[in-house]
Amino acid sequence: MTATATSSPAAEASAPTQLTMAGALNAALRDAMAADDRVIVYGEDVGPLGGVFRVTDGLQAEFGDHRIWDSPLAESGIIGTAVGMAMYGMRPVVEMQFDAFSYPAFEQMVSHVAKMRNRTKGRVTLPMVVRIPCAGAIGGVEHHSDSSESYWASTPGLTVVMPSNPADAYSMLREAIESDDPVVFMEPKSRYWSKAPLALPVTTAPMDRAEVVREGTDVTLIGYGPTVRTALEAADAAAAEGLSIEVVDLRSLSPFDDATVSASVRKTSRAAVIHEAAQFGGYGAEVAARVTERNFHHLAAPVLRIAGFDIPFPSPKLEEYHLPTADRVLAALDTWEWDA
Amino acid sequence: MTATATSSPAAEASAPTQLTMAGALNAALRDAMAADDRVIVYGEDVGPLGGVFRVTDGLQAEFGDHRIWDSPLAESGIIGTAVGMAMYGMRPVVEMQFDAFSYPAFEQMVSHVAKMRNRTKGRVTLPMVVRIPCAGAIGGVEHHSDSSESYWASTPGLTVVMPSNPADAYSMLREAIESDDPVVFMEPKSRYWSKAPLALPVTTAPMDRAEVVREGTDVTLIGYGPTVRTALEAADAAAAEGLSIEVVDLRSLSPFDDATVSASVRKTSRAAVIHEAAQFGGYGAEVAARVTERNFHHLAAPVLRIAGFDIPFPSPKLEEYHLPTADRVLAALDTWEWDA
Amino acid sequence: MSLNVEHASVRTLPSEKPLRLLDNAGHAVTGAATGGFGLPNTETLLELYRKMVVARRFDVQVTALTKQGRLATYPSAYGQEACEIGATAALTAQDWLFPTYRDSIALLTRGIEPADILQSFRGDWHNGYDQNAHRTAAQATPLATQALHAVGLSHAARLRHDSIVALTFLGDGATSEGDAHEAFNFAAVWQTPTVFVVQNNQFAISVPLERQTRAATLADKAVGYGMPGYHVDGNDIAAMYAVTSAAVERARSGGGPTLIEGVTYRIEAHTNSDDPTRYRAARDVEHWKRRDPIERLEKFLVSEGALTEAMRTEITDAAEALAARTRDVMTTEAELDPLELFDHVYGRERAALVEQRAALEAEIAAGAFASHEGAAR
Amino acid sequence: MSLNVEHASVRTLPSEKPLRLLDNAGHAVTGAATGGFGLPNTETLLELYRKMVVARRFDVQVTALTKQGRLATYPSAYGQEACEIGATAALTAQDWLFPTYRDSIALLTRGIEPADILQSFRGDWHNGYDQNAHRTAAQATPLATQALHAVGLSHAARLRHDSIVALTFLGDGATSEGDAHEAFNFAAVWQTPTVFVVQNNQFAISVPLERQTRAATLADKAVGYGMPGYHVDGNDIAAMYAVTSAAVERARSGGGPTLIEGVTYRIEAHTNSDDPTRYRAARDVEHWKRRDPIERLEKFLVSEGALTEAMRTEITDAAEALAARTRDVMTTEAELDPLELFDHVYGRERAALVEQRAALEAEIAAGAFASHEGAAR
Ligand SMILES: Cc1ncc(C[n+]2csc(CCOP(=O)(O)OP(=O)(O)O)c2C)c(N)n1
Ligand SMILES: Cc1ncc(C[n+]2csc(CCOP(=O)(O)OP(=O)(O)O)c2C)c(N)n1
Ligand SMILES: [Mg+2]
Ligand SMILES: [Mg+2]
Repeated sequence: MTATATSSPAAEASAPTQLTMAGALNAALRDAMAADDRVIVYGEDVGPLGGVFRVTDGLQAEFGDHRIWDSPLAESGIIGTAVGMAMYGMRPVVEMQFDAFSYPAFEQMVSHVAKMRNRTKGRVTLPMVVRIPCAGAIGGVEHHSDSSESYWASTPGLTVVMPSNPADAYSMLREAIESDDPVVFMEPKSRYWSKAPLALPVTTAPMDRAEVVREGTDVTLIGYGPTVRTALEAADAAAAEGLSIEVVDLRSLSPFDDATVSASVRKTSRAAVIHEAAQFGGYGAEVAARVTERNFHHLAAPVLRIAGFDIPFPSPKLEEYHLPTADRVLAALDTWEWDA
Repeated sequence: MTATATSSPAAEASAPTQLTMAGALNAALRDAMAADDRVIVYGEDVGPLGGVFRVTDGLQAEFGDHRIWDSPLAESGIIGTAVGMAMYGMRPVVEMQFDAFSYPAFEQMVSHVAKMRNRTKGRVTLPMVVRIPCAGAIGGVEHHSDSSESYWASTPGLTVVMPSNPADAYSMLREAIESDDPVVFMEPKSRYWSKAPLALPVTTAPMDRAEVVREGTDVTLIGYGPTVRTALEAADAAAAEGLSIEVVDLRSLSPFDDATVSASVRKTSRAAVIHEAAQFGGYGAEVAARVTERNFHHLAAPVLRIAGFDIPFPSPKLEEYHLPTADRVLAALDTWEWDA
Repeated sequence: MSLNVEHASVRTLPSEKPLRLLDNAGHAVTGAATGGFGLPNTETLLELYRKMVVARRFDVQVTALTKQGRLATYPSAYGQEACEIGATAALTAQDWLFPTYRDSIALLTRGIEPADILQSFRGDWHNGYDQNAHRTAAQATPLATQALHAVGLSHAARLRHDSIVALTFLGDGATSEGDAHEAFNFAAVWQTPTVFVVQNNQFAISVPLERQTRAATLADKAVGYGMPGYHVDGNDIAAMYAVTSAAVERARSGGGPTLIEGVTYRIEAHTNSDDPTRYRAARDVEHWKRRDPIERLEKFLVSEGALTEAMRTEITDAAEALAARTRDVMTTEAELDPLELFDHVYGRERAALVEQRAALEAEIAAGAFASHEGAAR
Repeated sequence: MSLNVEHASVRTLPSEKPLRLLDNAGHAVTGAATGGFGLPNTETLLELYRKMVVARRFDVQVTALTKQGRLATYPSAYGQEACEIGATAALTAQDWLFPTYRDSIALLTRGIEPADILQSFRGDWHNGYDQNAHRTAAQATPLATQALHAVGLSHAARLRHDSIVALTFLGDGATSEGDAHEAFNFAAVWQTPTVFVVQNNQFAISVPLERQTRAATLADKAVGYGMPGYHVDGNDIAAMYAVTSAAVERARSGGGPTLIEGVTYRIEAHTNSDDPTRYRAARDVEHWKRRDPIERLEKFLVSEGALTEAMRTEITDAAEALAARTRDVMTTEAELDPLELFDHVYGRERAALVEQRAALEAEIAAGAFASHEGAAR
């Protein structure tokens, strides 16, 4: 009953070239499909079109329509059939076109994808990846800029990761596909076109680890996905004013890498978390709560949250007012009693 | 186009009788239906059966099947049609049979119920109530004991309340039905059979207010729904040991009553929040984060979260290990550095 | 009214060949192919013709403005005018329309101003017209979700003995969503006055119909709900109007819902950000261009001598005037107030939003946003 | 294999009268009413009879144990034996079954032990049998969700040229859910080897069929997906077995999915916590008791001289033995290890769960739980 893997020789490392995050994800899918024929890809428009963000560009031509194909337009159907495929031993990688269009699949995600291993005492595992282009800042019209991460991250049984750069995008997607646990793989849309020089295949830190992407001594800024760049910009600007900011890229939202984050916070004694989603009940609440629980007596100030307002995501012309910026981050840090 | 209300003379206050929470909710629906014929009720098994928890018992016999009826078995259909009914000017009160069975309606809830007022610049409002019997501790089999509150509370545009006792159940449900905003009305199943002497109609505090239900000086315990009782039990036990615990019943999860909670925390300088849902990303994260943000320099210790484990809800025979108890609350308080 | 339903359910298969009243050459069709529907009168057809011409001009204008970067996105209905307008024109002003992002020209037909229709596509606000005044819901993006709203609203009206009808548009792709099924089923079980118009334009973005369904026709789905289904030539506005009008009348008189499939074609890309060369051949588009719904009716009206040169000129002028008005409003920037972001989330004031609003106001006053230098109110 | 589908789609309406091979008096039916299906051979019918008798005894036993408080809940299939077993027996051991909470006797038919079936209803763990060994998915509670799993698994098998079939049960109520629609559609578009068996037992908890659908038969839904649909007397196991076997064979040989509706009746309450006197008349139940599926086949087998007294005794003994075994396991408390709560959430170890596990272990060791005095491991 279980599908068996064919393996092809490991891809040779290529010379570094400039690659976008979309390109890195495309390469990761291609390499994963070449390495293991249990890896199959489907969703809306992933075939001839190559996905609305071109992440699956060229893959159907290369692997054929029994490895990657367009499904009917129904997200619960996509996730529900992927559960069955994974039960058989395939490794489906399915795409939800935008965060908000994953909501029809919510029941399959929460009641089955998240719970299958548990309810069957580990007898049935679901090696599947749900790719979700996420968040805003691309001028998307209504329903195209949601940040759904806290829905998934707060659901026990799901693993939720979000890369912030092309190298992680490649490495983490390969790792997610190889994982025996289902992974919600969130891709920040506004970073799809960000570039980095890459020699593939690249292996970065394990996907359940946070990474210190800039060292500093005064403040720890915690970001993920699109807000890592915001944090780095804030750190640059602050440096000019003599404030040394350490930036942590969470990479994994569930599990949370307490060790890395707490080590940083204990060093700086001040922390803030940045995300696009509304502040109330957003992922930053968990970050602030657990960082405080674990490091209270090391903290000189409350953990701040710089996040979207508690409103539905705005229309394109108003999103700039909603999204956290480096300026807003720096202004927030100013609210701390720095002499306390 | 807009349905107009008929009003009947205000119900006379009755002499106090022992009423369960289920009975109080039933009375609230009856009185609301009698007072305003725009109030209609539908869902699965709410008609002749009176709902699986009998909250709608007798209402179809009294008001007829054009005011309360059994819908086809489809939750997205129930919420989606209620949106249309509310657009027309009705005040639908619909039931999701259990938390986990609201998930098929997630898209309608998040993309429409929560956003309609905003996307139409306030031109279209949705005066509807979604009743959700919630949480565990009733020995329910798989999928019958979820705690879905953080999914709703973290969604801008929704109002989310949860009564902990029969009087609030009556008063808050009446208020929810009268609200022009959509309200997610969560009913803790394990409290359905809890009793209190009530003279109806009863009006308690506005539904967006938290209430101090027991005064104390050393610690603030924050609970909602089923965990208010847990907090009160812990307070009783602690009193015997000379620890004075103040208990806050949140009542409203969205909005959060910062004023009441912060006042309590500033008095006691220590706080803990209790809920059944998994800790990670649970509603307690928001409570801990915002209480800390707003009262950091008044806090002698980190805000603790006493919550379910980060696992899917267990089977009936194992739920007692998962659910927060007064003992577990007290043990958690012991982890604080009391002399700090 | 009791909600008890009688047991009769409709169990007739729609015709496999689409119903048609005018063929592609503009000749009136007779016999079985008409499904017994009669041609609308000339006055009506002239009015439909005018609406299509104006709508086409509007659509072309908006597509052009989108290419110039004046709109964030625009899903064109070029080629679908007969479906959009034939169905919409069958409603009275009291009835409700539940449209999708695709159906801007249906909104135009409802009398909504270009500036108000296009607010959302320009990115000013999610929706820009008065839903209640026009009895037209906000254009829906999450597929098939609005069909349930149509069912709910029309059922509420029925409960109130208010004899209005709700019509909703769905795409071929949207019929695959669970919400489409639930809407069809609720409508049929409750016998609501709802008309479902599936515009089968052959594609869901890039995905062709055969990857969406194996049914012989999308109208066949009606059988599974015990409601009448009609398979109609969606480029024949006479047929679309006649069949929809009958469905609206049946609904209005308590006869319950109807499912109508209009077979048509999306001539333009899905939206401006789409690249249809990746998934369909130019010659398929050409084939369908030769089945243009406007030309078809025009041929008929001309052959009947009903459409005079003077009329043509008048209609073209009206269309050009609308296009000019559309250009004008789209080239003037709207005054947007970012603080309004906080005003329509809840009816009841929330302290947290008051705080956040004040914070944004202070940022704007401090000049944080270039576009708002000193413009804070 | 290419996923390209040919355009032929099935467009035949199921017979409005349920297909039947044996009438209620146990007489073989001939002519059109059989839909061209032939009676299974006697050996097969005897085996089906045995399975039904054993299953009935099991079901009655479990209901009794539930009333004694030995189980948290039990959804009985009393009266539905022909559907449950006729359909299940059409599968080979290599095929997969995707059952619901209602289908415990189908699990029994797959050879799963009572103790393992009942673990979930007793409240020990969510599911208690080896899904892979028995090729039987965990019993699904969220309605219609498992149908998609069946479609996915069988499609995966097809991609691997593994000629297995997946069969899933759905209730009449579950057909209203969006997931049922999406499963039917995916199966039809992909032409997966899936058999959908709708057990129309007339009720969804308290809600009768006429509030669930207006379709003439639930099998009519098949037309909307272009797949074959069969409307079958669900209390005639000969018909259920014959129709399902044919569907399984068609699926196995690449002919795609089938929708089968078995018309039956839920004799017991929905579960032990239900009170059916609130919503249905005792005489309706009596009416259906007189259409008992076991008696029907028994009459036939007896009239054919195929069922001897010795066989009856042997079958009754086997049934009693199983009932006794069921009583035994249900009256012995299972050893439960609460620490296992943390063991199957993820494959990869999580620091937070290790911490929480240790905390619970310490609590148990400290005697926090009466049921575990000193029993921590
Ligand atoms: C629930 C949901 N899933 C996905 C999308 C993304 N999406 C927008 S339009 C579209 C194709 C819709 O096709 P169809 O229903 O045929 O309508 P058309 O665009 O052809 O008018 C998709 C997949 C969406 N809007 N909503
Ligand atoms: C998505 C979902 N909604 C609601 C329920 C609660 N529920 C359990 S069984 C049931 C009735 C199901 O009826 P039917 O599908 O006819 O199956 P039957 O119980 O008659 O076998 C309901 C409403 C559920 N399990 N899942
Ligand atoms: Mg389309
Ligand atoms: Mg049933």
